[in-house]
Amino acid sequence: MSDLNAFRTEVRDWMASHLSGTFAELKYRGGSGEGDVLPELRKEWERELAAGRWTCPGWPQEHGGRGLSVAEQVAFQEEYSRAGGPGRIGHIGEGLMGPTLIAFGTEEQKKRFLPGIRSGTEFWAQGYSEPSAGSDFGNIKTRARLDPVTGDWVVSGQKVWTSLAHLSDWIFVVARCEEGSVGRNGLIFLLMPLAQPGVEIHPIKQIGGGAEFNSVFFDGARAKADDVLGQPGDGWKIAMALLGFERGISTLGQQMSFQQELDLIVEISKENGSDRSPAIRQRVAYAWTGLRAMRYLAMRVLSDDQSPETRREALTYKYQWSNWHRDLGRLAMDVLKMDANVVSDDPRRERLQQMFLFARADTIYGGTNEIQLNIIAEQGLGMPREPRGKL
Amino acid sequence: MSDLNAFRTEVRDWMASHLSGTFAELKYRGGSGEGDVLPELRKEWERELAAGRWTCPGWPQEHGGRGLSVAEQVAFQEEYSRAGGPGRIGHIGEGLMGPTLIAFGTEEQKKRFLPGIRSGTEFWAQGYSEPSAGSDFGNIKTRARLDPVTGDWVVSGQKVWTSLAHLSDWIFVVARCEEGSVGRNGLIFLLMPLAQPGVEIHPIKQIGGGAEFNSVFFDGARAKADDVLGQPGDGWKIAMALLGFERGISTLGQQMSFQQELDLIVEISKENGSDRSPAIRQRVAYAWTGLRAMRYLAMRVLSDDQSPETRREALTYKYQWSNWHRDLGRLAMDVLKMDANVVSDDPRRERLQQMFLFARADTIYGGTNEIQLNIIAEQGLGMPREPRGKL
Amino acid sequence: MLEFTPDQQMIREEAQRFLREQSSSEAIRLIVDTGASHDAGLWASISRELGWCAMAVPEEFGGLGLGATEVAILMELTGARLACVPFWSTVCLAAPLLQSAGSEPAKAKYLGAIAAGEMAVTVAYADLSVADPAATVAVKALRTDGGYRLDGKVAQVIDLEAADIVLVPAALEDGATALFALARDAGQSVAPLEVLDRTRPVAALELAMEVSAESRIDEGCVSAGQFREALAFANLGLAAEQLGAAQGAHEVTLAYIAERVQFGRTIASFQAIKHRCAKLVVEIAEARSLIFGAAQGLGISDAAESALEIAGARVLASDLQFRAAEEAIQLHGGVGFTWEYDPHLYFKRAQANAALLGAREAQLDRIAASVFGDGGVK
Amino acid sequence: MLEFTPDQQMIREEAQRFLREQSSSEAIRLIVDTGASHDAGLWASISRELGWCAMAVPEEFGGLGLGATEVAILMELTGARLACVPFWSTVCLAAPLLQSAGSEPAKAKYLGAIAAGEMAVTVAYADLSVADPAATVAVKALRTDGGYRLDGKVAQVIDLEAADIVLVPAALEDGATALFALARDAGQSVAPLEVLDRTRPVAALELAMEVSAESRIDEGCVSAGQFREALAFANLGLAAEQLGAAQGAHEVTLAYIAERVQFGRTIASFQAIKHRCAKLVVEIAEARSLIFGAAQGLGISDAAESALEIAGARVLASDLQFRAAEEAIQLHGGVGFTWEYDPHLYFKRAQANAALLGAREAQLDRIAASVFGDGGVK
Repeated sequence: MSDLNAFRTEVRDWMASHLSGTFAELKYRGGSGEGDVLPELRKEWERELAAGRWTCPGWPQEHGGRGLSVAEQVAFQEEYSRAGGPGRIGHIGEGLMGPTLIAFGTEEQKKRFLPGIRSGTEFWAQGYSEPSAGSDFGNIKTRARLDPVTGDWVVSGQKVWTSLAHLSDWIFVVARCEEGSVGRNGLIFLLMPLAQPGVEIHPIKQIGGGAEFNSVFFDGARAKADDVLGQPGDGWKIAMALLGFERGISTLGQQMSFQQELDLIVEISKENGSDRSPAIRQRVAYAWTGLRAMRYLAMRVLSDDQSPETRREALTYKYQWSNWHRDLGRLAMDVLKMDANVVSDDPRRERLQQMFLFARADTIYGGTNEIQLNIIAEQGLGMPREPRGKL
Repeated sequence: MSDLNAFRTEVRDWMASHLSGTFAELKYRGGSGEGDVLPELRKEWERELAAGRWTCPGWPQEHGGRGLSVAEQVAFQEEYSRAGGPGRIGHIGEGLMGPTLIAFGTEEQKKRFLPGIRSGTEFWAQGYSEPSAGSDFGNIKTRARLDPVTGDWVVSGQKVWTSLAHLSDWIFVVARCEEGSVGRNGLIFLLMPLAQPGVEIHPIKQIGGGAEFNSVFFDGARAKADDVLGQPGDGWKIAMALLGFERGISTLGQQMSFQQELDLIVEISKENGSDRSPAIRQRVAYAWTGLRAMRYLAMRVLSDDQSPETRREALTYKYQWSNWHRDLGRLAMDVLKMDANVVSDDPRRERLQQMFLFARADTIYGGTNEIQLNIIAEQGLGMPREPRGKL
Repeated sequence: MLEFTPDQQMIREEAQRFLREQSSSEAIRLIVDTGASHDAGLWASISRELGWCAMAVPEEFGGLGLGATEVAILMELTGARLACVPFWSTVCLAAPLLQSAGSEPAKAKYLGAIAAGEMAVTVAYADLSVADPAATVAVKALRTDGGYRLDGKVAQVIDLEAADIVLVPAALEDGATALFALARDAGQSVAPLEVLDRTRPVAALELAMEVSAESRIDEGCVSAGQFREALAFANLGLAAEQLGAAQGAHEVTLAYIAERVQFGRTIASFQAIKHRCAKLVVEIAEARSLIFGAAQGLGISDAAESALEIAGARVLASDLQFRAAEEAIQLHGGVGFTWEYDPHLYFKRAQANAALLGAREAQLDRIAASVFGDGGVK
Repeated sequence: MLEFTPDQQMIREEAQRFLREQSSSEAIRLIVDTGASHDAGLWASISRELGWCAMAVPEEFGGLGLGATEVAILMELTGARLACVPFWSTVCLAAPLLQSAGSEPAKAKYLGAIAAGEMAVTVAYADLSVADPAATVAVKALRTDGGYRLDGKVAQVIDLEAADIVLVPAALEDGATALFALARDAGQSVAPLEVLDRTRPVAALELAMEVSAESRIDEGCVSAGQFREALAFANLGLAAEQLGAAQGAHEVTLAYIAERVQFGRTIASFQAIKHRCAKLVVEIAEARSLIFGAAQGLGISDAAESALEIAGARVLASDLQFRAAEEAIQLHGGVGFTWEYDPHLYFKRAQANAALLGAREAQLDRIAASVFGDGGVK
């Protein structure tokens, strides 16, 4: 316990001395709906983190990480968020691509890609969703054709909802490599540079005016033979493993940012008198309760607990945080009353407005509410599967 | 308008002078969850109503009714309820069987059955639901076999949720008369006396302790050849028409009784201090709002309005009142606090407790919430039909 | 019973057809993306050619002398298409105030111009977020030789840029409230605000100016009762707009999910989705019934009773509008939160509307005060 | 992180197995239909053979010295089966009060007997419906020569008939609160009440009697803080019971709809039903996490913080229990509201529990007072 406290102090001190000067501007930025703000400074910040060995702290030491325990990683995330650490542009590389490479990559691939992620010099985007596939991952239509001369894979198709593609260097792409294959079969997992002919990136303007997401069009773009992860046909298996890495330690850091939002709401409500409304008070108390419950649920999920209750209830985490957050957005606006509608240069209001709007995406991306409930019912409760149609 | 006021006065005066003496005990009784209380006195009350020509006031004059307009029928229902008029044991005869006989019966059938309904001397029960059919009306399994000698129909099977069968003289039964028929085809609509060999009535004890509903077992019971309504095979058509009569004028009377319940809740909350709770106040105000909205919806539905909005929204009425009522039950209990759990001889508390419990049935019988939502989605919005399974 | 007359039905059908053509998604986006104050062409058609602004103006002032029901019908339909016109501000906010508190010459002048479709008018209430926006006044009126000196700042005035005239309630030295009508070209400071709901512009108004005695248009100060009467109409119109916007968002959603395929089926074929859509119909039915029931009774039934019904209608309509808009985003899936698709426009309007003229809690408090007969508990 | 120890896991599994066998639907109905005060055989097994009552009693008094987590585990499981035993009253309501406010001899005597499984104890709080039931005292204690004279009436005492001892908080002449322990055979007037939730009997208690000085068992009056400490435990136990009852109702429902066929499909195959069942899992996950998180922190974390978490747990658990029970009735369809099927038992318990020790609003008020740091707004 005291070691952990010492560790927390270390993180706190580092953040206090480094998230200052030119970086001070980044405090609390780059969160919900702000994925694309201040990109250059945030990339610099990634290098600053790397210099302090605070990128990828959960990775094994052999790959440049610190090999932190789960409890230490949680502590890091919490202190990072508490200090106002900005949204991480390197998140996909650090949290998804890295662990996947470590699990499935060849030695050569690890050597080529891990250092760029760790040093904050190469940024990754993900190429999962497609326009006609939505949450239906088995319906992927992007094709990868083997060029028999070079051994390269030639890719054509479209990916959507690739976050920060326009700020990234590499993208991993799940594509169909066997002509005529359907569903989970015949998929390949490719690592592709974004800066090449045949790749076009179109930002998607969002509800809040920002453009964190993109459509990425592939028209004869190439992945080198060496840049296949696993074997052709392993795409589904690798993609599923990678999705598993998504539920992780970062949730507790996210909760710190939720707590900050709740604190802001309380602060503003005291200023504008909303704190005298019984209904607002009850809603704030209910939000506090939900956040506390989420915290303990995350702690259960991060434990090694293999009880049927915990395994089943772990399935609810995405649904819980996203819907809690969505409700918080509405509460924030109700506290702001008519000011909610007006853009101002009060950064607190701006943050809550962006949060309110972007939280609408929380219940959609990464598996919609509806998909989550299907999963809970089918995998958690063993209820009958939803039949697939024939359209 | 002034004619209607005069009519209201007439009803009010009649109720005041007749719902007194021995009948005073019936005031406000026989409502939600109390369908089976004080049966003999309530049958006498039916005859008292009949003597005043207040049974079947909406029937045509030629059949013994008063031929009242819709507005007058509404006024009657409202004044009846306002005066504390008890739940009507004759309801199924007056509201369902009578109109169906008038629409589908032969002259001879009308002559035989309508007078008993009108005079409050013959009471009817309905035989729709079956244990394995539930809301699935096409799945009826009760069989009717023609006795070639007598021309009678010999009935075997089981009906459930037949309200007040143990207090009734006759029952109408939808049964399968064509061997091997499925779904809507091959059904017959039979009128059968309950007091005969081969009919057994088992009361079903309910959540509140009462037994308004019954299971009725048929084992070789008989319907006379003359007691088939329409032709063999018309069962579905007649049953559907009869269900249509269920949504009717009586809803506005029901709303008066809802208003009384809401008034009781307000009264008790002032006595026990719940009226100082902001949450209770908001919920009471919300209940008031919902009741007002229901009132105007009923008025739209009772109009001749054929606009697509009104036709679609008419489908929501059952869902609306039953869920509103269910919520009201919970509100009543929250107002009573710990007293909600304790049976007392305060008739107000008793009424609210029975209402709370029995309102749980409101969202189930006569088409569950789930069926109602299917109907609204499919018939009201034209969304795809729910596929039938093969179990 | 409760149904539209054949005339009302006709008004409804024609307005619906007109708005579907003229206030299309493309037309709205032109306003949203350029930051224009309103769709001037659409407004000209509505006010001048179709005479919608004349609907509830008494015949003596050149109006049609129809009632709240006709206005609610039109508000519902403009809401359904998020029509970018100063219709609510002119017809529901300003005209009823002129009617209840204006002097006879002012009525003749301004109601006449409104009825003729020649004038957009708004009201600069100090705080539109509360159930009684007339309870506080942000502008002071000081009598001068030639008229009055007006000083003050109003944080948010709806449709201010589009308005030809702004009505300003102002506190006289004795505390009574006077009403001024100021032409929009007469030297006020108007600061358009950047708002989330770009379909209904808002601006701040700052006054530090001398105005003529003729600018004052009330008939011997405005009473709380006169404000209340005017605001009942504004609330009713807003509730109808909310109903319409909910219906509009729902229709956009139904059309999308009937086409969009997931897992080899249309989204509309999933029962959980069907039930949620059906529940919206239930809420629409409730809100519509109460709104048009209240509209039919307004001015006929007891005024206090009508006000409660309208308060209830606002609660139902605000809940409904938000839910319909949030379901629109959710059921559109990935494209639901993009700028390109329409759900976010409905969503932002839903949030903005819910905060107007008393949020949910305040409306329910009013009803509770009456139902409990205790004037509200503090 | 947060998980059960292997010992806790074992306690849980064994208790679950035991209760499934011993507190079957048939066993419960025997109590419900006969009006017995409790299931004496089950209580004997639980208290004497299995030693569940010893769980949280300190070792010095013959207990196992385990903590809130073990008790919450057992409360969850007794809740799941609606076990008709005075377990909550003895272990969560009375024992913690003895522990926090009892004199050393009283602790030795009563906690010892509880731990040994020889005694059921309850507390006669004046009003169990409020968040602070110790704020009012219904019984007066007048000092007499030989001891005290107790006078007063307590409207509802839970498990009074089943209890061997009832603890009575009583007001002394100087306004301080003393605590008396009365054997149940000593001439109080006990009036069993007819209640809707027959799985947990309630009786009224009337006192007009002389008691010995030894009956008084507090260590120099009971402070508000001592009551608070005891009541935190009672609330936590109740929340765990509510969670369990929700889980129990949900399991009954899932089993039914997996078998019951409508329109040629099991009810469980309808997506709208699946989603509603899944949402219950979400709520169960929330409540369980907060309950066991709070249990693990109780006595370790800051007491005020723990009390808030427990208040929040009660809110989640009350909402959850009601929803699970109401869905049980609804999804059972026609048989859901019959006496014969179990959903109504869960439903009545849900209503009764929600009213205990502070309803939803009161719990949230407490949390708000802390979050806003203003001690509550009146």
